[in-house]
Amino acid sequence: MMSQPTVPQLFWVEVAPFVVLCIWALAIILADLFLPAERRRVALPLGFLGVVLIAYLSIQAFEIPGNPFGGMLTLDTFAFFCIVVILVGGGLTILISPRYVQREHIPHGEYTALLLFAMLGMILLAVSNELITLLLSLEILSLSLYILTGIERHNPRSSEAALKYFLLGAFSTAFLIMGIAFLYGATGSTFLVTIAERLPAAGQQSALWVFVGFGLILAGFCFKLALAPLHMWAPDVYEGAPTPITAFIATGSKVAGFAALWHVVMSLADWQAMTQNTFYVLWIIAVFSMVIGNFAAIVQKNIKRLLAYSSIAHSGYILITILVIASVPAVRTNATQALLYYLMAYMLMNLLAFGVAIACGRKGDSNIEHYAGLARTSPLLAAAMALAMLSLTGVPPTVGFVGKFYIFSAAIQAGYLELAIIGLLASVVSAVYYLRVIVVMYMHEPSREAAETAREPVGAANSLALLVSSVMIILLGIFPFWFLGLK
Amino acid sequence: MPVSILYYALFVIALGAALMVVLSRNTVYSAAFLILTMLCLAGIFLLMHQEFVAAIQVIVYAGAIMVLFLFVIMLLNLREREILLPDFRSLRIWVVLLVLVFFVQVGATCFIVLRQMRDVYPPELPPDTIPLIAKTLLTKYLLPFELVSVLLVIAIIGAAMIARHDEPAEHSDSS
Amino acid sequence: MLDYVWLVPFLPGCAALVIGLFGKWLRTRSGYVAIAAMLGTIVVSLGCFWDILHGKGPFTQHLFTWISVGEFKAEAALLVDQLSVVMLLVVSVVGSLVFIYSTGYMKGERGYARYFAQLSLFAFSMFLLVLADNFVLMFIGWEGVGLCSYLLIGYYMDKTWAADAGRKAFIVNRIGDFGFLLAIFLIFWTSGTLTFSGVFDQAPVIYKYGGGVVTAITLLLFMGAVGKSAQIPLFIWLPDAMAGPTPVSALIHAATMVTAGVYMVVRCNVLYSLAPTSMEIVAIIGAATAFIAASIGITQRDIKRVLAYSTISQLGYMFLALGVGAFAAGIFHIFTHAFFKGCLFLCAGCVIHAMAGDNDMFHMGGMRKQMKITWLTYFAATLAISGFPLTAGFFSKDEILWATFRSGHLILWLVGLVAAFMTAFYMFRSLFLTFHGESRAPEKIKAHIHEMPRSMTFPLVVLAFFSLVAGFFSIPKVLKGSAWFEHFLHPVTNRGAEILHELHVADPTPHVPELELLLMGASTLIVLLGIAAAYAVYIKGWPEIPKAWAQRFGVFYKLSFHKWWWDDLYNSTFVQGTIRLAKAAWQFDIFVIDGVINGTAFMVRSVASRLRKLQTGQLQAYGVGMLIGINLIVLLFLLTR
Amino acid sequence: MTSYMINNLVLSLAIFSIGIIGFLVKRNAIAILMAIELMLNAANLAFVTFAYSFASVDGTILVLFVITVATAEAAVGLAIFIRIYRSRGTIDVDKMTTLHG
Repeated sequence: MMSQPTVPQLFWVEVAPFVVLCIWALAIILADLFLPAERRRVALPLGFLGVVLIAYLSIQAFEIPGNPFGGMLTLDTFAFFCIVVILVGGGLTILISPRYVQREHIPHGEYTALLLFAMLGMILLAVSNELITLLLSLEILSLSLYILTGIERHNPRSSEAALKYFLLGAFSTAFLIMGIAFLYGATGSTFLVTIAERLPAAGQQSALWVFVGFGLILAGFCFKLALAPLHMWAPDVYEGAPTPITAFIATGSKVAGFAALWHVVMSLADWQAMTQNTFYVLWIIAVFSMVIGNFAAIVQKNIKRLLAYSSIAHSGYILITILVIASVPAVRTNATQALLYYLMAYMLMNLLAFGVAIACGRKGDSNIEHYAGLARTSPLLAAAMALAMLSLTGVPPTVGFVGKFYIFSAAIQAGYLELAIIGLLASVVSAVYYLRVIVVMYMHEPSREAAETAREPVGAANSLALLVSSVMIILLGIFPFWFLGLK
Repeated sequence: MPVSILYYALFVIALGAALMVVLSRNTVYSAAFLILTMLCLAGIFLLMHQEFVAAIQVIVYAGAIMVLFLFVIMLLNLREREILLPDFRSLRIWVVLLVLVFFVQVGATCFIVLRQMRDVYPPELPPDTIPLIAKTLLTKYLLPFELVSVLLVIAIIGAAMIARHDEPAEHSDSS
Repeated sequence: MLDYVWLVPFLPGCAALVIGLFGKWLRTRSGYVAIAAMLGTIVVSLGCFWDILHGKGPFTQHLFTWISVGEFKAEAALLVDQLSVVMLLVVSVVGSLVFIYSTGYMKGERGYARYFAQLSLFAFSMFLLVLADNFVLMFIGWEGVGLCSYLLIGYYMDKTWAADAGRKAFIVNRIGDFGFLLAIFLIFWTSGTLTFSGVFDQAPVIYKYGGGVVTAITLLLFMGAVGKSAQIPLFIWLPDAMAGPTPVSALIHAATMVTAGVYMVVRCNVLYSLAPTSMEIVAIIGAATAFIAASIGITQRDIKRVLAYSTISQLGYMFLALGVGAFAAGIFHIFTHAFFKGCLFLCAGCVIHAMAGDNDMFHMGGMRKQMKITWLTYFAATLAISGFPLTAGFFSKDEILWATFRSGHLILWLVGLVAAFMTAFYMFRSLFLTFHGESRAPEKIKAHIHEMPRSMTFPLVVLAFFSLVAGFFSIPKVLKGSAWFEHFLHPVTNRGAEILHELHVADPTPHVPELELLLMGASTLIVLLGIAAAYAVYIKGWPEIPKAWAQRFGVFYKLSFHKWWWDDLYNSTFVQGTIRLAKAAWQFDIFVIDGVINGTAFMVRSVASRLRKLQTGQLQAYGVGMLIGINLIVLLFLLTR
Repeated sequence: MTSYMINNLVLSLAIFSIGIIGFLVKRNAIAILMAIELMLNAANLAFVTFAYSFASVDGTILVLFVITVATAEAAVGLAIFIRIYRSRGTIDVDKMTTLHG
């Protein structure tokens, strides 16, 4: 009655990125133990080297699409793009870190290793095609981020953010696990492919469990992605966490989360019982996120909180593509393209903004008023920040505009004209607070803090990160096919 | 039937203990009731012939995790008596209502689904499942098995680093 | 030459990049880089014009596929046809002259290189807007010019009010852009494509004449145009935009960017022809803007604000032309307006320079003695804008008024006529106050007044020359001319009319040459009246008016006899009335538009602070929020099953 | 004969709900973590029940993974609590409202 399980056949090249990433992170921890104290800051450059190596290995691994570990992972084109985005994000995060890590006395080795572990979780999340692997990847990612959030041990705000993030995260994970249990109970499998196969048969008896299970899993993802009714942790955690980690939480974990959500939705969406009506939940969540995110951002005084709310709104925009993918199969390809492109765009814009915030912030202090007159004292930083804000607003020819255009046109093709209109209105509202940052930087008298910023060197790595992301924001805005034509 | 009597006894005790975890004001008592809940659940697992999970439940959960909890409770010397949130005095009814909504809607689906399944009998498991579990774990579930080790490594590194006392030497090495 | 049209946006784009990157090293040489690029664009534009003139167009150049979503593709493609080539010429010529002028005007200013980088970026965006072959690319140019405009408005960042001006401009324009984007999405939704040719070819098939969809699309497009071209009710940002350097006002806020809305409507004339309601609204808003802005212009003291209101008013004329279906006339007015308004602004720049930065006309006077060239060019341009016979403005404005009359909009024609009177009055008022009479400047500044260097006067002379003669491109048939301009644009601007003709909804009105001549005479008369009134008030001074009338114009002697009547009429109806109207318009502006914007902002803010109160920082409050969300998700899943 | 399933699932959901209530009304961070452990245990019970109904060892194995997740979370969580206790002298979540707005 039960077949003897066999050892899944493994190709080294297919699993190399994951294995090497893991070993690399451990090696950095070990090296940190044995290195003398003054040499320990080599960890971050080593970490960057690791990211480059993984990028190379990933390209190798994705040469041929495959399903290592008996179908638990799936190395398809979609995952490839997500991994590219994650690696770019991770690389840029490491680049913007050194001065912050130095300034706040964060242990280099642990910081880098945990960052790499978090990236491992993200990459696995993007390729996992099985619910338990997905859960474990999510946990690898989340635990690393909980710890990284609280890594500024001398800063009580950092610990408080870690506490909130951890408790609420564990709370949402419990729902996610319950959801997996119900999905398993309805279909008898945790492999998404098998679930999709068994749904029509199982659906007759236990359709309700599929819905409950999917609903709970969706709720878990909504937490990770900071989508509207489950977004409330985000501003507090973003404010309290070390700024490079905030950037990483805001970008990487969202990219990975959306990738995983895409996999789950794709396995369920073709099931007969899932009509277009079913996914109106996503419609409501998207609208909530866009409205709440954009409105609440207007009254924020802290740049990190502002970006937190803006990231909630952007999650709402991105969720539109998931809605389209789930409910209108005809537009699925376009919407997937829109999703991938927007994830890249979102990553670049946010990392640029946070990169400038790190260069300007002193001791975790990031009041918008401190950016006053930055254009006079450090014009390049101000220009970079302005570019990020314009791109977030969606002004052409930046990636932000092209990304929004992709998303809204996919929505229109799918017949969600009203969503496109709401999204557009929301982005008109968003112009108010993004613009405020620009106005403060360009048209106010320089503040004491801005003058101090000008005296401090930005640092070579951070400058490189800012340059790369600025150039990419403009170039990918003018030539979007460069990214979408990668594969 | 003694088995069903035993089952219902475990059911009631588990439920009561779970309630007491929330209701008891002393954190140590809460932990003890949590252990009791876990033991009852292990008993229920045993009744379903899931001996391995039951064993793990007792050894790892009740034995290891809860000891860790108790250890931390003692370490932090939490003498102050746990009181419920003051803000939630008035909101408690809403909290209970929300949870009831959750319970009712998910529970109702279980009733509806299972009513259609009346005739389905659980198939028999092979008598000796542990070798099969071991084999499946290391073949089909090899990847999650490895990932779990990564997860534990992260937890260890993180816990050690966050909870570590700040030594005076640390300031000098990072400056 | 058509194959090289990509050079037109490319050259200023490169200049912007080079100056942006190496501005510190280039310093004053950055001006020459920018000018060289602009001169290059003139050459290419002329070449394109030559080819189009010889029947080679319309020509589309595909650069690359910019966005492709499934079967829908947004190409980065440039379209050269009669319409775009005219705009190319205007932008490149006026642009080059303003660039040259700027080297003198901005000499010694901080951020010289930055200024030229932004100006080149503006030229790049404007060319992109004009040459775009689809709505998306046009929108990019549209946003680009907007962005450069805000950057340049905020150029003097020391002035705190410049910040508010820039911000106001940005938000007002975002409202317009929202409409534009929505229109783009609606077009895409209904037609599945966004290229101009694709949409316009399909338009008669997919859009019912006067149908709701096409009306919505055109109104939304017009919303974008209203924002960008500063029409009622979104015109508030333009006068404030005068905070920027004067050459910027000349180029962006007078000659080119603000006409983008007009250009866009003409580009979409097929759609507008299918939506008579929208046309009517365009015409009414255009006429109302022309009138109200002119009436506000009469009472302004700041020379740049007078010119700003006159720009708004002239843009109103253009929209009036479009609204009554005279698309070619609208473009012709863009063409002539670019020259005389550019000239006026540059002259104003010279004057302000001479006055050491003082804009107030009541501090000026008598400057014609020291600034001969400026005075003469300002005079020429003033004649043109007032519509003095045989100047450029005469032909273009007259064509608009005639078209309005002919299409049966008698009231709008009257409004336009009154606005023409006011235009003549306030423009000559500014001329007289600035250049004639006795100097009212403080001694220290009086000594400082001098003619500007050649780099600044040369563009004035060129522009003044064009202001006088540009009208001869399109002498109406009734004056034995060929109406060449209209003829040239005919393939583009007449497509809407052709479609209407095919649909048998248009009824061509008979052409009555005598009537046209009569109307021309009427408008000439009213312009002369306006000039005379200004002369009487500001040169002769009020008490001597009767004598002046009697001596200079025998014809008006009888009129002057009724001094009390004229006096009363002027005082009680005209002066008071205008002032009241201007005030009312301002009130409308401040209380209604600002009120709406501020009110919305207030509402948003109060919602936001309420949202903020929810964010107590208390862990379990967030947990309750999460539980509500989870319940909602599961419940909705179960309900919608 | 599905009564074992309905009983188990009801018990599982009941314990899960009690866990939610515990999460929402407790003040002590450790007690909150214990409430989360309750929820995870409830999920385990559901897993085991389903595994039993399919007579498959997969469900059993899934439970092992969930238990490990709970372990790792507990370790990290308790470490964070210790850190907070050191800096503030309390792990009362009601007092952790520095970040808000």
